[in-house]
Amino acid sequence: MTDSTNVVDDNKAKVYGESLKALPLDLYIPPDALEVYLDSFQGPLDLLLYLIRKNNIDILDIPMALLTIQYMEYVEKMKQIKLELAGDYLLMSAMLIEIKSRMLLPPIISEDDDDLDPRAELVAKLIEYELMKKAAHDLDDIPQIGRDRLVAQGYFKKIVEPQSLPDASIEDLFNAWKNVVKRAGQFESHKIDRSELSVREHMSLILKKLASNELILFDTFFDEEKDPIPKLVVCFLAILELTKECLIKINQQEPCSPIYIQRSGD
Amino acid sequence: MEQSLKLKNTIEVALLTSGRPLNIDELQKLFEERIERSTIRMLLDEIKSEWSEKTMELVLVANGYRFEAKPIFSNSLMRLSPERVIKYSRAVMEVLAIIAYRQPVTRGDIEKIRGVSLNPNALRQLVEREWVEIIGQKDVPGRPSLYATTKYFLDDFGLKALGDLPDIKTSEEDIANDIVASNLPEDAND
Amino acid sequence: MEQSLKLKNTIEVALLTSGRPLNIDELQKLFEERIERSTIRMLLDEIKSEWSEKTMELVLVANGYRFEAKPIFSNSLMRLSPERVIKYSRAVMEVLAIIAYRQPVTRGDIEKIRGVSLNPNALRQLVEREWVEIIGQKDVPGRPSLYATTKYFLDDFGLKALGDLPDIKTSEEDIANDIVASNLPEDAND
Repeated sequence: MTDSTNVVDDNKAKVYGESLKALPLDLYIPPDALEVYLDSFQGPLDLLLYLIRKNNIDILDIPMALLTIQYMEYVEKMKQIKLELAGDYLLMSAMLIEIKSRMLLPPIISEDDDDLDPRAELVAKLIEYELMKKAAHDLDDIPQIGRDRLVAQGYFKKIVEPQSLPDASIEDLFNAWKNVVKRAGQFESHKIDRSELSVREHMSLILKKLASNELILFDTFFDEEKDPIPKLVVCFLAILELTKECLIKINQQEPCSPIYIQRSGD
Repeated sequence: MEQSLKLKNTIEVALLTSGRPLNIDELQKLFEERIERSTIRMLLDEIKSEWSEKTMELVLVANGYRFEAKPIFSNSLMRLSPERVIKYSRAVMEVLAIIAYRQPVTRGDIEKIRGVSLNPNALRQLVEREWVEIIGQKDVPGRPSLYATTKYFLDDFGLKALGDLPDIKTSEEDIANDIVASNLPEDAND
Repeated sequence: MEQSLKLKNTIEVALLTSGRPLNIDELQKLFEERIERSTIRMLLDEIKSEWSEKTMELVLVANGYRFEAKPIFSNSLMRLSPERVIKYSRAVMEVLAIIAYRQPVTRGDIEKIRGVSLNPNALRQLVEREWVEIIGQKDVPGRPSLYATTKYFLDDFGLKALGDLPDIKTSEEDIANDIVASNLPEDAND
């Protein structure tokens, strides 16, 4: 890849002791192809791995100046074509510059030898990501059911049961609820009694009723002649609760005019 | 002859794996080269007669051909059939319980109560079973769907109203007693 | 003899219609009378060898036995309904690989390894496909969900256990050499 180069002015960057005199030619891609090309990188690590390969860089001895320059070039190109540039790319720029500048400082004597090379963390990341890229590739090569292989699924006539029973009993349901409450560790706040359940049921019923109409007259939710008092109370509580949870709005143009109920947001 | 066997086998394997009936037009798509409809029909006849003494039979239904288990196996197969064997997972039952006791709730509400993100399958199973339905959207960013239980839920659990659901008590002792006694519907008609 | 043929045929027809792997416990349920596991195993062997010259093959995967179309038919079968074939993006496959090889992992772990924030769609696709599930929460602030692969993942990739996953190199130097030695991927050249 070193043959496909053209000269650049800035020759401060060194690769294995040799000045970098050129930027790779393949940075110059026809504009229409560029977007697709740059968009195909999975992220900053993917881009870095690409640059490392392209320059035949030893990953255990990364020339930070070179890598940073090239990385910035690509990121600049991505910005220019207004690619939806993830913040992750910019974050990586900052990290590269930071590593580069730390390498310019005289080495600090430390008891912990592992911390000496500022590049260590980046290298570890690159290697782990490379491993996972490989793994993804290998995984994709395995024949998959539905994509490469199919399983026998002949038909058979089901014998229709005269009466199908529910697959779950009310005990199951109650126990499931107890588990939830127990795990949540919030007995107090989840205490449900029957009257509250009736309210909840009416909340659902009222919302269902409101689904088809925009505005419904408040009074139509109450049938004072037919409904027993407890039901009227429950219905009223349901409306209050729905209002409190911001699920419905109660409207009245002026005092004593009709009251309307509607779903909030419609 | 070799070629014809290859065609026949390809048709057979397509019918065994497709999971739905296949018509002649579709079977033609199996092959790069154009195969006459009459050829395919002839091969289907051969497959049908070859299987006549075996476990499955090739049947022509409205939408095409399919392999069906012979009726003598129905009883055995029903013993395996998911409708009867599969029970709802703990996760699904918990989601149902949350919807029943806390309705109307959003997916986010359910996740908050359970403390885990929700496998979409759980809700799908309940909606497919028609125990749960979407009754609207909550007016918050993202307009999440609101879930509630259906009439079928009440029917299938033998409830007249949600108020008939078991009452949950405040004290943990009562819960413990309840689990032992599990006296459910009697006292629920007030 | 007659009896044994009936058992064998019942097992065969169950496997040809089930659409998912069946294990020995499930196959035992096919019969009212108790059939020894060893008997079922023997019958499975017979079925396997009887089909060896035919269109399908009996395969043992993580969740049990299933009939698969022989690989030589794959191309033809995929021609039948190409729109039903789900292909996942590179991003989704990377997320799957990280979960498979590094499980259990949190969303944050995945983001750290890939170096980019995760499109929630990638995880959702894998959960929808039932290749990945939440198995708990990590005991750190925020209690993030822990993801792991499912048994269906093993089944769909024809693996008996996670240990059957392709071996990836673990030594840093190997990878380092690899990165230098290997040429650029073809698709990155123009």
